[in-house]
Amino acid sequence: MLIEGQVVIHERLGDEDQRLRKLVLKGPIAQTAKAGQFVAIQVQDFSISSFDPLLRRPISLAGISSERDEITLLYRIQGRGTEILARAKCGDKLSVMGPLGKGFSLPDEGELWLVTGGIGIFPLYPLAQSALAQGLTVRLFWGGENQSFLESAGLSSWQGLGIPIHLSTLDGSLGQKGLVTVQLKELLEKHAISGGKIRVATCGPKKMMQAVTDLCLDYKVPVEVSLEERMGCAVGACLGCVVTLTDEAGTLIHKKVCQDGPVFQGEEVVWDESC
Amino acid sequence: MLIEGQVVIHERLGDEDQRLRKLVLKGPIAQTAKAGQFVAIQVQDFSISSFDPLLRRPISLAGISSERDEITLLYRIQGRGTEILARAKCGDKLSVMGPLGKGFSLPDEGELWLVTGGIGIFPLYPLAQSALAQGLTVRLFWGGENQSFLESAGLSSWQGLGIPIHLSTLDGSLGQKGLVTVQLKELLEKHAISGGKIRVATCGPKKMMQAVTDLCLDYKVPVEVSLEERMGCAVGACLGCVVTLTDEAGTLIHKKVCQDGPVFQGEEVVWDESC
Amino acid sequence: MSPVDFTTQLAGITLRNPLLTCSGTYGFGEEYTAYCPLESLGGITLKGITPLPRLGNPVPRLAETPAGLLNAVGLENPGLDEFVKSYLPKVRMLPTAAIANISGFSLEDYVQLARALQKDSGLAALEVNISCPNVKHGGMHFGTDPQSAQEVIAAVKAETDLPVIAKLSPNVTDIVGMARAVQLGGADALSLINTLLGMQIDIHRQRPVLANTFGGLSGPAIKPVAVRMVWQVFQAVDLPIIGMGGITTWQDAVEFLLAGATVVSIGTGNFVNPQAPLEILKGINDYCAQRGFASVRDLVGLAHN
Amino acid sequence: MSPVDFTTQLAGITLRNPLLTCSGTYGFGEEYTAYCPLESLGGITLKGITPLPRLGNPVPRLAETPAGLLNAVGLENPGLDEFVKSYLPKVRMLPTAAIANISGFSLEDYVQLARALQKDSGLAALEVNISCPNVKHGGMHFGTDPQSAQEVIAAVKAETDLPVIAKLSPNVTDIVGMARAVQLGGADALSLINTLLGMQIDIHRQRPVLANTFGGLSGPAIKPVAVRMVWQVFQAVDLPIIGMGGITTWQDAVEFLLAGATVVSIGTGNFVNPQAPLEILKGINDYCAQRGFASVRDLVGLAHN
Ligand SMILES: Cc1cc2nc3c(=O)[nH]c(=O)nc-3n(C[C@H](O)[C@H](O)[C@H](O)COP(=O)(O)OP(=O)(O)OC[C@H]3O[C@@H](n4cnc5c(N)ncnc54)[C@H](O)[C@@H]3O)c2cc1C
Ligand SMILES: Cc1cc2nc3c(=O)[nH]c(=O)nc-3n(C[C@H](O)[C@H](O)[C@H](O)COP(=O)(O)OP(=O)(O)OC[C@H]3O[C@@H](n4cnc5c(N)ncnc54)[C@H](O)[C@@H]3O)c2cc1C
Ligand SMILES: Cc1cc2nc3c(=O)[nH]c(=O)nc-3n(C[C@H](O)[C@H](O)[C@H](O)COP(=O)(O)O)c2cc1C
Ligand SMILES: Cc1cc2nc3c(=O)[nH]c(=O)nc-3n(C[C@H](O)[C@H](O)[C@H](O)COP(=O)(O)O)c2cc1C
Ligand code: FES
Ligand code: FES
Repeated sequence: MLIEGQVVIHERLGDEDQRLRKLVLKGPIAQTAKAGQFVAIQVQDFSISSFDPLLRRPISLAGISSERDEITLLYRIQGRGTEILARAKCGDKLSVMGPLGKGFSLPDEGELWLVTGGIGIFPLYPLAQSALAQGLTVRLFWGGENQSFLESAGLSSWQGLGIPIHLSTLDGSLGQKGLVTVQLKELLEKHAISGGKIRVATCGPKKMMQAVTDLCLDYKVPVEVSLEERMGCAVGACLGCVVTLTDEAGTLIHKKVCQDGPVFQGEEVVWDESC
Repeated sequence: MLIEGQVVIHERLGDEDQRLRKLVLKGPIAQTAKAGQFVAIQVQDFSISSFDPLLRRPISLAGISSERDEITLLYRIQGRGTEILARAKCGDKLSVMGPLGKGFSLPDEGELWLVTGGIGIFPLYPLAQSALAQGLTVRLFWGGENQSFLESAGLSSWQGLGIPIHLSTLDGSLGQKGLVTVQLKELLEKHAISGGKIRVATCGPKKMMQAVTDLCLDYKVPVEVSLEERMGCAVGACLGCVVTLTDEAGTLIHKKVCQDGPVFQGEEVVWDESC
Repeated sequence: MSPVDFTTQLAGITLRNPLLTCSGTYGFGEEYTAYCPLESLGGITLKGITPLPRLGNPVPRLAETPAGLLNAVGLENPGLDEFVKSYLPKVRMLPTAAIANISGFSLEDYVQLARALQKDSGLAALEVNISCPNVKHGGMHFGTDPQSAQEVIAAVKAETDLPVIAKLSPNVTDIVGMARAVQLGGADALSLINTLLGMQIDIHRQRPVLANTFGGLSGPAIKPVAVRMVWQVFQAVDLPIIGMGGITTWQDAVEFLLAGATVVSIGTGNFVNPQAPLEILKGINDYCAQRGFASVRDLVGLAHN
Repeated sequence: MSPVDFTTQLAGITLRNPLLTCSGTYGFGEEYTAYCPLESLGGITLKGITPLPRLGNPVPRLAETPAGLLNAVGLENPGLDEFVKSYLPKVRMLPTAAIANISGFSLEDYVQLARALQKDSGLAALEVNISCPNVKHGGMHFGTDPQSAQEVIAAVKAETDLPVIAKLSPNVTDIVGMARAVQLGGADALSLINTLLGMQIDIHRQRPVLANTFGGLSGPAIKPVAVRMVWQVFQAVDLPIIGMGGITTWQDAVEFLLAGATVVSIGTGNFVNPQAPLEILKGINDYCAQRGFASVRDLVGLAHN
């Protein structure tokens, strides 16, 4: 659907250095949304008719509250579009298309492991919420630059969920020093022995997701990955956002991040060609 | 000069129907400005890098306060650019070039008659102030759509100057019904008999200025007119804003509204070709 | 005030209204239905097809430019057979006119596509894309050489009983010459314009942004060029014109109609505002009603008077 | 960190830095001095001149478009004699290199202009505008036909001892072919690009906005087309390129350098930000310094590697 979402909250998230923002918009998108889906948002108030920047920006749903008719977007100021978006004031109306794409799927039982790096964490929170509501066990592996980043990007909210959290930072300022995949591997190893039923959902830098997928394939754990690509239409009409996958027959095919994704089965992704 | 003028006041002027705004900007432009000059203003806060709309908008100086380092712009929301401008909030910074062009000149003695229609009134207020400060007698002829317009566009400020004011409205709701030139002609006729020394300054719709110029020529009264043209550079470099004039030898020549004007001697203007 | 008449004749087909969507920006008709009901459109132009399936170019395929969009999709499409088998049955059921867009790398390609697509396919017309700038071999050739353009159109025309629309490239010195050539070839209508060839460089990576280096520029940025070409061709060539290139608002659409387009088509504008077609229809309606035009047809070419 | 070397060689002239301003957007050098000191520029290109004085087109001459500007000034200029008499003495005194821009309606016009402007005039070079799209007769012709372009450049080259820069029109099917032609004619450098031919219609008046109907499109909107042409010509033709078309920020300037321009030129960008040249120089400097480029020359064409 297309809504004129009214800005309810728009604030800095954590340290200003991290350039993160939290944007809460009022509108009926929440009613039908699920974790892993995204919106395509126009970065200027719709009452300003400017065609520069021209395109909407894809941002994941980081919070879905159907009771309050609100969605939460968490984003990093990256370039021109997000810089302009960051100037939206409470009461401004932003044109938002969504919910778009297909979200993550939840296993019927067992454990859901969330593995993420950087701001790839954002779409995972509503996923954790749904999984917990459904009685699943949830575990988080999260790697970031440093302590300031992890704290800015919402660590305390995650701690509030009461799930096991495995942190890592590049500089060792919080959690283990190094990559998130080190701890993931350790725990996959343990569980391979104990034989617990696990599914992994991952979102973050491409290299990380590729490594996570490789590990999961090694340990025969199903993994869903959330991909990014530049978008035109955001509904599957322009073929701008394709990723290369292999189908069951092993043939290379294209699927659209906006419509068929952004979540795909890890084993299908042809990493060096996609994104 | 080029300044980042900070928005000090930005408010509706009178009836919302009239779509008029008052914008006061802080910055050193006032120091060197005189009545009849204008600025070229970027309509969005300079921190938003958008090239649509691309060009600056020319707006006359409607108030010049060198003590407070402030200029006042009065404008009508006309199209896209002024609509976006109207969204600037107190504290926003707008990029402003100015003061631009050559202003009105003041006679050494005698009477200065201001003849104007619609929002052509805006640049005349600082002119009246300067003239009064210099001890000249000032008289205003002002025609507008209706009472609501005249009151919205600042009638009470003008009344505060304590000068004779001749109003006319198209619907007769205030002053005389009809065109401003009717009263002008009556008074010119009277003065032609009494022989007082008069200069006329006019700004407003082209047709009105042409009629005013014709009357002034009839009565041998010098008249300065303030012209408008679409602008590119606003400094005389692009030749976008030319008007056709006749020089002393009667040859058709072009002058630039932005640099040579916007104020020209009425008798020089070739009306059917300019603007 | 009686309602404004929107029905439009184009190359022998009757359209509900003079509003289409552009090839390559509206998929095969199913993607935008949640935002814009197809029955509100005069018709849609389908994504370009080629004889064989194509995966198109690698990503990135898109780059945003000032008021514009560069795309280098590279004609990704399921190919003729799959189109006929899997897409055409659905396309036939669409509640609006569907125009197929065909592309080729040789005269034979065009002939093969035209032969397979006849009136009984349920399509309303064939738009012949002789202008896609993204494909490295061929493509550009037909669209920039009048002689080849004429031949392609004549060949297509000989093979199909569907009305044939020639879609022209703006990347030419003489658009009127191209239009005359395809008229000689037998075109029933013209689509103006395809994208301008452009590119963008990523100054951080010091490489072209698009994997394909070059892409086609669309969107509001190119509107002045598109309006100019519609204007020139309207003056010189007696064929109905489908105007496109940057149409995003109803004012844009009216501008194209006044310039001489019988029909207008929305491409990149859909990405900006997926309800653009609806807003444009309403805007045209109000524009006509307020000025006393009984029919949208009365606007066509009016700015030439 | 040692300072970045900005000196640039172009067609035998040494420029303080690779930043010029475009013909027609910077008058004869005196208009912008309050915003941008001329000694900070590599040079300025003067408003185009013709043998006889011209009043140019009626107003409106300008129309704003999405991220672009249409102009139809129509080569208003004082004419050769008045230029030599009243402007040249001042131009000689300018604290930066001055390039004259010459336009004509016949080969003889160009010859006459070139003959009058030699090294002893104090000019740094002649830019030959074979591309102004605003003039109804001629103008367009030289700029879109390779043969004529070559002849004009050869004729100019034969008459003057100044370096000759050929300024090409983007309104052609094959920009590389045009570049090759003027190289054969003896051009010492190329200016790429002039404006794209466009127009706008006022939907209220139902008439073209510009009195001249057509105008030249400049500004950020055309940047992707300009970068593409610079890229293509850099690959195919061994002549230094002055890149222009939409440069407004330092990022734009770097984009043109990476695409293959030896020098960049700011036109419409000055209108948007009269201090654009200063900001661009600072930006290029920081870009080079941060990435360890000792000279701006190291950036030229780098994105081709
Ligand atoms: C499905 C999806 C979900 C996303 N969710 C989030 C999120 O929740 N939080 C967040 O901070 N970011 C998210 N992103 C990335 C976000 O879309 C980009 O950071 C943003 O578009 C950058 O725009 P810009 O104008 O600031 O940057 P610029 O670099 O100036 O953008 C220029 C162009 O590149 C595109 N672009 C730039 N970076 C990306 C990117 N990483 N992916 C896709 N297109 C890009 C822009 O859309 C634009 O068209 C998501 C991207 C996708 C595809
Ligand atoms: C010297 C001068 C002084 C002016 N002073 C004032 C003033 O004090 N108050 C006020 O309300 N208006 C003034 N104007 C008119 C004002 O510039 C236009 O109303 C404004 O540019 C409209 O911009 P827009 O984007 O809202 O309208 P649009 O119509 O969308 O503008 C489109 C383009 O047309 C140009 N344009 C539109 N109308 C005019 C016009 N009348 N004159 C010149 N260019 C125009 C714009 O600059 C822009 O490039 C002045 C104009 C000039 C030339
Ligand atoms: C993503 C994308 C894909 C396109 N694919 C095709 C195509 O397959 N065939 C074709 O003839 N034109 C194609 N075009 C060109 C459009 O149909 C249209 O001519 C052009 O974009 C100008 O219109 P616009 O500015 O409204 O988008 C494509 C354009 C875009 C943006
Ligand atoms: C108002 C205006 C006048 C111009 N006059 C000339 C001219 O006299 N001679 C010429 O060769 N180019 C002329 N041009 C073209 C510019 O020099 C330049 O090639 C073009 O505008 C593209 O650069 P830009 O996008 O940076 O403006 C003119 C451009 C503008 C906007
Ligand atoms: S963005 Fe258009 S298909 Fe995905
Ligand atoms: S606006 Fe450029 S000369 Fe006046």
